[in-house]
Amino acid sequence: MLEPRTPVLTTNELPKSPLLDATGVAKNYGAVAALRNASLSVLPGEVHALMGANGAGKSTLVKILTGAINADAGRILIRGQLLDVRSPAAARRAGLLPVYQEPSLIPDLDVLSNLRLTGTPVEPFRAWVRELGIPNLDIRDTARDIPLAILRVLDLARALAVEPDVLLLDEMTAALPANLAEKVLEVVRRQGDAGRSVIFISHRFVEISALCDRATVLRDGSTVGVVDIEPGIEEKIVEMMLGTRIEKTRVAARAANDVAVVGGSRPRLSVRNLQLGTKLNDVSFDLANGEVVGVFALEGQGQDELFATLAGSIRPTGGTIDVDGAPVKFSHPSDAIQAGIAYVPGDRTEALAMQRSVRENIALPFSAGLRKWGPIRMRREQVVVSGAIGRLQIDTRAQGEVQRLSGGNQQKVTIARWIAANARTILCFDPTRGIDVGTKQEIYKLLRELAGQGKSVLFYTSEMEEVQRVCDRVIVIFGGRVVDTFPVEEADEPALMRAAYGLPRGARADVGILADVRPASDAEAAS
Amino acid sequence: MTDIATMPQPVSFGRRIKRFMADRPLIPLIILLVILVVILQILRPGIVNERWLANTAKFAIPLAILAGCQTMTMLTGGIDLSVGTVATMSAFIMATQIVNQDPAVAFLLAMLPAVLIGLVNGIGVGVFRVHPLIMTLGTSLIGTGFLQVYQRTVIASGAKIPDFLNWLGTGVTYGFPNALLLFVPVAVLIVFMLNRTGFGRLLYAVGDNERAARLSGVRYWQVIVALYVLSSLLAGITGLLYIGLIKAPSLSLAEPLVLPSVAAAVIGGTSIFGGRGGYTGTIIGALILTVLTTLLTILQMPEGGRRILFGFIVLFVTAAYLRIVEDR
Amino acid sequence: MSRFIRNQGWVAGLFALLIFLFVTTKLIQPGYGSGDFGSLARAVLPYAFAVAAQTVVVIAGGIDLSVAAMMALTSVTAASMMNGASEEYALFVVPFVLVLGFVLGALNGVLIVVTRAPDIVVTLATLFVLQGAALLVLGAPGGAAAEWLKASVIGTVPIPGLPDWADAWAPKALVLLVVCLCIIWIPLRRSRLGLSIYAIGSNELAAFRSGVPVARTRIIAYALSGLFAAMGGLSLTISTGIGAPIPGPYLLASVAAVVLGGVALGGGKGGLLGPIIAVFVLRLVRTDLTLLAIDPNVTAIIEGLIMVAVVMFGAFITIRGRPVGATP
Amino acid sequence: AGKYTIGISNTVQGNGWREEMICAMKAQALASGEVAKLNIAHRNTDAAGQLEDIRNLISAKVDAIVVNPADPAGIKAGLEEATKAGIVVVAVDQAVTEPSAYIISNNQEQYAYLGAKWLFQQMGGKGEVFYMRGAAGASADSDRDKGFKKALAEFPDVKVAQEVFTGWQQDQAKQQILSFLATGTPINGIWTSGIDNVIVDALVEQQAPMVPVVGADNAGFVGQLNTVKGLVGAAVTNPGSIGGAGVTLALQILDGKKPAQQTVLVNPELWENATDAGKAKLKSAADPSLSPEWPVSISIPDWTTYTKDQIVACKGPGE
Ligand SMILES: Nc1ncnc2c1ncn2[C@@H]1O[C@H](COP(=O)(O)OP(=O)(O)OP(=O)(O)O)[C@@H](O)[C@H]1O
Ligand SMILES: Nc1ncnc2c1ncn2[C@@H]1O[C@H](COP(=O)(O)OP(=O)(O)OP(=O)(O)O)[C@@H](O)[C@H]1O
Ligand SMILES: [Mg+2]
Ligand SMILES: [Mg+2]
Repeated sequence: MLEPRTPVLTTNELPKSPLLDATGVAKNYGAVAALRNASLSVLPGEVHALMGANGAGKSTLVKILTGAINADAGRILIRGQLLDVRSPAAARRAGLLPVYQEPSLIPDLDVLSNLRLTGTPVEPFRAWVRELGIPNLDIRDTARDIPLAILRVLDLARALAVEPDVLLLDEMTAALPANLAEKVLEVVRRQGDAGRSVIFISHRFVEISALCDRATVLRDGSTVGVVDIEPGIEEKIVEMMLGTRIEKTRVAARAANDVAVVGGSRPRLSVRNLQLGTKLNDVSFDLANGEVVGVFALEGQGQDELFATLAGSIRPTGGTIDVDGAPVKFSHPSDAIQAGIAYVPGDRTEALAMQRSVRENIALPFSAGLRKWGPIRMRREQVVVSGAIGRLQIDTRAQGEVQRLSGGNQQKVTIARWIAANARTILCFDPTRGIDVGTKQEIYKLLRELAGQGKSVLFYTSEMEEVQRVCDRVIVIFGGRVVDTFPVEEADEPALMRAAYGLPRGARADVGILADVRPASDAEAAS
Repeated sequence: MTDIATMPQPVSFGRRIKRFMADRPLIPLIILLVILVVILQILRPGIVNERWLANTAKFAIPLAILAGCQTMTMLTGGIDLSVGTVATMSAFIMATQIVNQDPAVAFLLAMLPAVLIGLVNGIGVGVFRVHPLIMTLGTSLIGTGFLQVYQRTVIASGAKIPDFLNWLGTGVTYGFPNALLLFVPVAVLIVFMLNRTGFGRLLYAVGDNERAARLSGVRYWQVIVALYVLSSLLAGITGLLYIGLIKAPSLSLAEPLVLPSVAAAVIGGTSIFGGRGGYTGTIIGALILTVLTTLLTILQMPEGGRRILFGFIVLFVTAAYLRIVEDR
Repeated sequence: MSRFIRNQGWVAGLFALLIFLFVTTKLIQPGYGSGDFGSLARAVLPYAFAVAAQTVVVIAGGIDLSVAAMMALTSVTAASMMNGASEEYALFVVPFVLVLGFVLGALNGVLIVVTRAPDIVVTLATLFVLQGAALLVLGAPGGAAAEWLKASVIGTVPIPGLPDWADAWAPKALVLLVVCLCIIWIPLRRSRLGLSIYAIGSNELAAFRSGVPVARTRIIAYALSGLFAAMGGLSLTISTGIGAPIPGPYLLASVAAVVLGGVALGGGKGGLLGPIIAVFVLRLVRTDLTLLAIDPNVTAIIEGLIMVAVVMFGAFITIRGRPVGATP
Repeated sequence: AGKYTIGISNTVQGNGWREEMICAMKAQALASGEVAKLNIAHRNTDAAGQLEDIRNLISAKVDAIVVNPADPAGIKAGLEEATKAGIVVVAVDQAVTEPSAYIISNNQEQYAYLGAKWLFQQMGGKGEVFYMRGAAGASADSDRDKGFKKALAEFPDVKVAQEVFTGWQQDQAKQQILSFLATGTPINGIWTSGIDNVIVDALVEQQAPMVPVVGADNAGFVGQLNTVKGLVGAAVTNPGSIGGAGVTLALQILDGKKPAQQTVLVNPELWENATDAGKAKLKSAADPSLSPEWPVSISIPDWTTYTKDQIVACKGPGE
């Protein structure tokens, strides 16, 4: 595939004047300062990373640059011209096109209408969609019926189709499985080669190293530095982002016999021949007490349905689920919760009451059952909730309403809920989606700790290296069935990828750009 | 990670006041109410006296309880348009059954349709997922029909207002309307329920994001059925109070309260889309509407002008309140 | 095909229900003929316009409580302007009243955008304002309508190439309705503006981010609602020959028909055809009840039951027919 | 037993007066023995809705339609179509402009004039009156307003202290009178458009000075005129049984006995408790067994033939 990219532009050279130049941007929400003093300068043809911890203000800056919100202060120049972006429409006219952190297609319109609404030409859009690895999109499909990952790609294709001067991608790859993320990176990179600029936000260092020329780092709403991307720069970026060096935590998977000791012989969860229409065929696996089992799959292989079924959200059409050796039938998520199985969905808008407080969101399961409808023991709740908040280091400056938290902090609330409820089994669907490096480490540690306490975790991830970081075992799903199981020592990326594409062991899979740069910059592992 | 620090920044006095009010949305609402009362006093000096206060409270109370039904249902993204019919039914049945039944039996008979309608509403909305507006509109049509059929069977026996309800509805003790004896516990209960009980939490959660509530183990239909039954029960009790106040059982007794009850809840800051609001604001909203009605009654102007003015004041009050409370 | 079922299944089902009702009607009253169908079309006219007015704003994510009052105001305005005036003067009155409705509707939208108050409060306030204005225009029912206007809904339209018996089934009122709605709706539906209306109803934030001018679109949606309401008001004047300042029962009827017609309260979904068919269904049900000489008190019960049952059935089949893994 | 089908159209539901009217129609249809079936369209609607009902009744091929018009002019087209279809049309309670229709009506203007005149005389021809009207924009209300204004013109020293619209709603009326009493404005008399017993209740509850009150002959108010201490007042008859009279008229026409003129006006009576003769009349009229909202004049001599039991049972032929 693509050659590893060698940066063509560096700060010192500055061959051209910046295409986009923002300085002194500030934005307050009541008492919360989302941005204090941010600046960002992007050269023509450059892929520029915007980095920062959760809540640093990246999304806010993108929204300001694209007219979705108005800044309190700051100056934005485009091609040297002062720009007053008062609305997304104005930003479009100036050649700035965003893909926001949340999908922006209108849910009740079909794709074609969405294109017409934004005046996007259809043919280029189709071409981009194919290019991005979705061969058979029906543009008469209603956006609401399209899975999140595909929606994100459509958002991108829609932006690409109008050939923007500056493309702003806010955590574009966070919700994508490996194969789609791969394509996105390829396309973005060619965008840079074609002389257009891209502002790229991601918490994945691999992608940054593979793709970007320079990075601007935000901390607490201020720009703390601009660096050239070169091998070994990751550690410096992390330090700039977080203000401190983070503690090295290589979470080691424990040996299989350890698991047996903690867990006893009976598996916590035992799935046999699970069937769900055409989506799941004959899925079987065990999850022991004290075990973290990874699930790896490409987009749309049935992983969503598997999790939803285990969580009691959908009824399976066949097969059995045993919990602690006893067969169970879930007809509602509350049945699963009763059996100690909690589900953290990948899409946080599915898990959070956005207008309610962090506290109420975390405490929600406590009131769920009929017996818990009475008076709430407020002090006990306070203790439990703040314990969970502390454990996940949730930034609660804007705790009145969850919708005011940054994306990553919202994600943490979805996990904190089940930590507080002390669930015995957690089904995590991509829990680190959009979470910054520092917190990711915390979450890995947390999952391992839970396992250490004898709890069990089923863990779907779209990032291959997470598998090795936290799991004891990995199952790979392809076409709605479990095609392979690896102990963590054997779960290297070529092997996972091969299995994920449904290829037999030993065959060569197309693993692309990420695999190529991997050995050089395993940033998070090293830090 | 990110340090938990708020911005130490000099804030202007105006902004501080605004933020203070935004944190306590009740205060601006009360201020708006007081302004209306002052205007009333200026227009008719001397009107604001003990007797007026008691009368205002008497009429605001039934409205406030029905608005409580709206508040609770609106929190879940619903609405209960059947409260008017339910209140009328229980009032009418009470007044006609008391003639030759034991009071306790009459009371139970009066509350029976309330429970039934609440149950049907709850099942329709919670299980069959019918839109609450249509569901409650439908049951209120059905209820009205039944009431009219029923009415024909009792024309001969006449009607009577039980003395107790009369005392509760119109009586005043030491300057306080007796209706407060009913209202204060009801209000305290609703406020407590919304803020400090699991059920209250669920109303907000279900209204905000039903899927999230479901994934947290909440069974939607249970919450909704309980809610609509509760709402209907409150409406039924309001009907009894109201018949004590008006003392004339008619087939449309409480219908005129339905739209104002929705308005009171919305003016009080409850969102019709669910997930946001509370009962204390609603109570002030009901008071504002009652005072406004008085204000317009005593104004000497053509009826058309009065209605125009009413519309504009309602709009102004809501808009002003939003401006003050919103921190943008 | 499956997409057609998903998108148009509800409308098709309603249409089947309508056909079923026609058959029933013919069975109840074998003499039911084209003349009676003409009566039905005339009865449908004001309701259909009210529903069209409501549909536009509901699709845009709002609700318009002022439709009935708007109809009353435009109706009395037209009636009082035509009172004692020449026949030709009506040629000026009609466009004037339509523009009036459009402007007042836009005013609703402007107030919502400017005050940022919820649609339901703003239109509740304008309900009172418009009612008041109607009373100022005409204190009691009165006024007149030009003869040619009255004639425009009576009789049938000779359609070239069709035999007389077929023409008889094309009452002028129906043709007028279809023409008025199509002239506005079809181009709208195809335009970017139409898409924008759906977009702001579906997800306002996403629409804004897609570059939709949200405020302007909302104002236009309300203006169109005002325009349709004005048509409704005119149709009232035309059919009764007078203007009445008290709003008729069109508000709740419009909301009910919107929901029955498959338009989601909440916005973004549905079309105009469903609600219009729903209006025909509701009117035909009333005809059947009259033809059957059902006890009038029981008719209220039956109407309520039908409304609830149809929506419940719809909700039930959507629950059943939901694809695996979709939103609960 | 009977041979005719009679259609009925009414546009206000849930109000005691109108309910009595419907019951009177049913009772009379039953008592006459000539009616096979009643076909009743009875709901809350406007003139356009009434047109719809009338046309449905035409479709149902009734022999006669008795209608309480939502508006005198607004349903002209429908009535004309009915006559053309050979259906006998009788309007009750209010007049209609359609010339082919027969009208048997309470005289609304006279109703208001009679009561107001008596009230102003009681007030000694001077002072302030609280004027509580019906529903703004209703045609019966504006007719009554004409009568009231006519009386007012005869008493130049009587002033209207305050004019309000009760909307013919008990609760609104009560809130209005209480608000008004709270202002402390002195008044010398109250005229109400038939929402009367709540007004007396309010005066009693608030221990306000009793002033003369004029209302309608509703059972509740008539009872109050007999029993409430210090209350001077008058009830003006406005019989809901006019509905029964309408059925009688329709049957007469169907039987070929056309009345001399198209319009029959039933003139109201006034029962006051200021004189002994008046008191006696009120005593005999009072009927505590009726719902307080029902007018006590449940029959009209020469026009209705049913018994009290029949109207109270409220059953038509075939029920
Ligand atoms: N509408 C709002 N009201 C109040 N505070 C807000 C609002 N939107 C954002 N914030 C706050 O602004 C800060 C910056 O948020 P932003 O979404 O820009 O972070 P981010 O850098 O994109 O984080 P992430 O990586 O988690 O997406 C956060 O502390 C957030 O809580
Ligand atoms: N209202 C509450 N506020 C705070 N924490 C709570 C609340 N209810 C439950 N928890 C926490 O949730 C976890 C599970 O508690 P819960 O009472 O549901 O357990 P349980 O197994 O059902 O116990 P029991 O059988 O005694 O009811 C505990 O860690 C508890 O601290
Ligand atoms: Mg972000
Ligand atoms: Mg427990």
